Amino acid sequence: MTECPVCAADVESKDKIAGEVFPCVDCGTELEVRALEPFAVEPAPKEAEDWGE
Amino acid sequence: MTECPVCAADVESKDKIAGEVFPCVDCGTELEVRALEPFAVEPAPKEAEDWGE
Amino acid sequence: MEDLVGRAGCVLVHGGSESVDRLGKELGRPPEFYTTPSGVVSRRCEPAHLATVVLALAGEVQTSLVAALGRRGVRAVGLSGVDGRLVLARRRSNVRAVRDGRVVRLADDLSGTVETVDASLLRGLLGLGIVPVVGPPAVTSEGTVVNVDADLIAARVAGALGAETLLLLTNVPGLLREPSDRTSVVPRVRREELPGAIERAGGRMKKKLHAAGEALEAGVGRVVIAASDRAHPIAAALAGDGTEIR
Amino acid sequence: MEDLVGRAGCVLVHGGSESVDRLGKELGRPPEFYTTPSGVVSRRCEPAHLATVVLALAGEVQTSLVAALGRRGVRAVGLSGVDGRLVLARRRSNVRAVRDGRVVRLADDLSGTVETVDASLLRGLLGLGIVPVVGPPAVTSEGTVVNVDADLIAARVAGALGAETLLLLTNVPGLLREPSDRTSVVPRVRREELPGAIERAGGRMKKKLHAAGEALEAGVGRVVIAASDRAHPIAAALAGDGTEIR
Repeated sequence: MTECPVCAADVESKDKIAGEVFPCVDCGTELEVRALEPFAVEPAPKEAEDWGE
Repeated sequence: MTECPVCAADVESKDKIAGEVFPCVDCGTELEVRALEPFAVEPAPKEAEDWGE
Repeated sequence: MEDLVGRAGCVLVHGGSESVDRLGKELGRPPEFYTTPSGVVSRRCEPAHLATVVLALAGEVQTSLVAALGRRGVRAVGLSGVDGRLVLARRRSNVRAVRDGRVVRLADDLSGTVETVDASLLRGLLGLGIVPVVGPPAVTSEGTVVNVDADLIAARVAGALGAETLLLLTNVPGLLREPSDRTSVVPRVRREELPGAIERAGGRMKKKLHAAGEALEAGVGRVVIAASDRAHPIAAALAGDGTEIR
Repeated sequence: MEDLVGRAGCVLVHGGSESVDRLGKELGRPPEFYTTPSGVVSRRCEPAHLATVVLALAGEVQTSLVAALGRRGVRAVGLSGVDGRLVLARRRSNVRAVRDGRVVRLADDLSGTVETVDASLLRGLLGLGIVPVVGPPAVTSEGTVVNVDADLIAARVAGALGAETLLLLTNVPGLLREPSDRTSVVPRVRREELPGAIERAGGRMKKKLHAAGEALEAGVGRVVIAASDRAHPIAAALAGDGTEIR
């Protein structure tokens, strides 16, 4: 468990995978799993999705 | 068996190895084994031996 | 290759994913692919893959192209986008893939998009009578080496030099109305029809059309997508034997 | 690397046998060595090894050197001897080895000796404010790519440009009177003493002294053999902190 860096809501680590991008259940900010042990999240970059190479 | 390309003397293939450089027993020209099957020789290049890389 | 002999003011831009993939397998790190959330399938460009790209393109492909041109009397010099900071790119920081049904960000991805091409180095070499042979990778303003699409390099090189024509030579004779029918070449695509054509196209052709658009936007006179596997591919393409976009 | 910042009129010549050997092992083709009839131990340069040299030097080493220089604000361009036919070499056709007690000729060997360096390309790049980063391989007049000794490329590049000084930076502080004693640096070798020094030296140092002789013969003012593994290797070597040969 950790906190959303934007609205401080609880963020569940259960069955998250490394690098996963998901919305905060409270404020909807897109968060990214930066580490699993210890569980840490950060706001995901906002840029539009790019072409594949 | 083949012939020396310079003096036509017989050149024995027995226990020669591919690429081997050796003198013709008759005229002394440096010969090189270009193939074993069939056995073929040619005069070896004359340049001085070079530095290794 | 013979087609380049005697042609002044040419720049050759190359890719080489076959060489990259073959070398990757030889090194025991075959290419990995991922699917973006919007369904585009792309080659993963983690650090090990970028190293393979550098070896294969800046090393093998470029040296053999330059040597082959040299044997035909064409004085060529190989450049990657890193050389003289020829191709400045922005590293993609938001590359996402679908993994086990989840969306993940590929934080170690080292692919980029072309931002600018520095024409001064190319003009300098062209002024010496040299044919620049340019290929990926490129470099970011901070100096990070990143992989970029060769067709996009070609588009930006052509734009930076104010080229009259950009030829995108490939293994199909042009944009095909019916992808399985090599005789169904669309002879002409007007600039305003390009977005629709990009929409309908798939795979490599989608990227070539995308690059063609970027080239026109950068001021290139026309783009021709034509076949590379024939006797005089350059002469034929210049004569419009393919899909001309302007 | 910092030492190059702000220095005009520099050409950087590199080898990279560690990278070549490492990549060779990764590709499952580790380097093979042979002994010439006169006892010199050398690296075999059959076609597969040459391919490894091209990948490692023209690909990996050169791209990382150019990128590292770029991060320090030094605009560099990587060139192999094939680029613009910068380094013309003669392929060695008489490379001999001792095998099972016999002398054999290595007919598939692709090593060569440097014949000429084309200074015009280097001057053109220097004129654009660019630092050329040059490395093996080289090319024969027929267009065959061959491997050549990097120190000899350096000697000939310095000669072709009429350089005042050639620095041969290496992992020892200079020619050592006692090879095991790093403090026994011979400060000065006069040109006429060089043949004797070459005779007494072994391994890489023999080749560096040989290259120094070629450089002086090509008109270079002085050669300094000095240590590379220190803070400001170029400044120190220019100040003569090593073995100066003139």
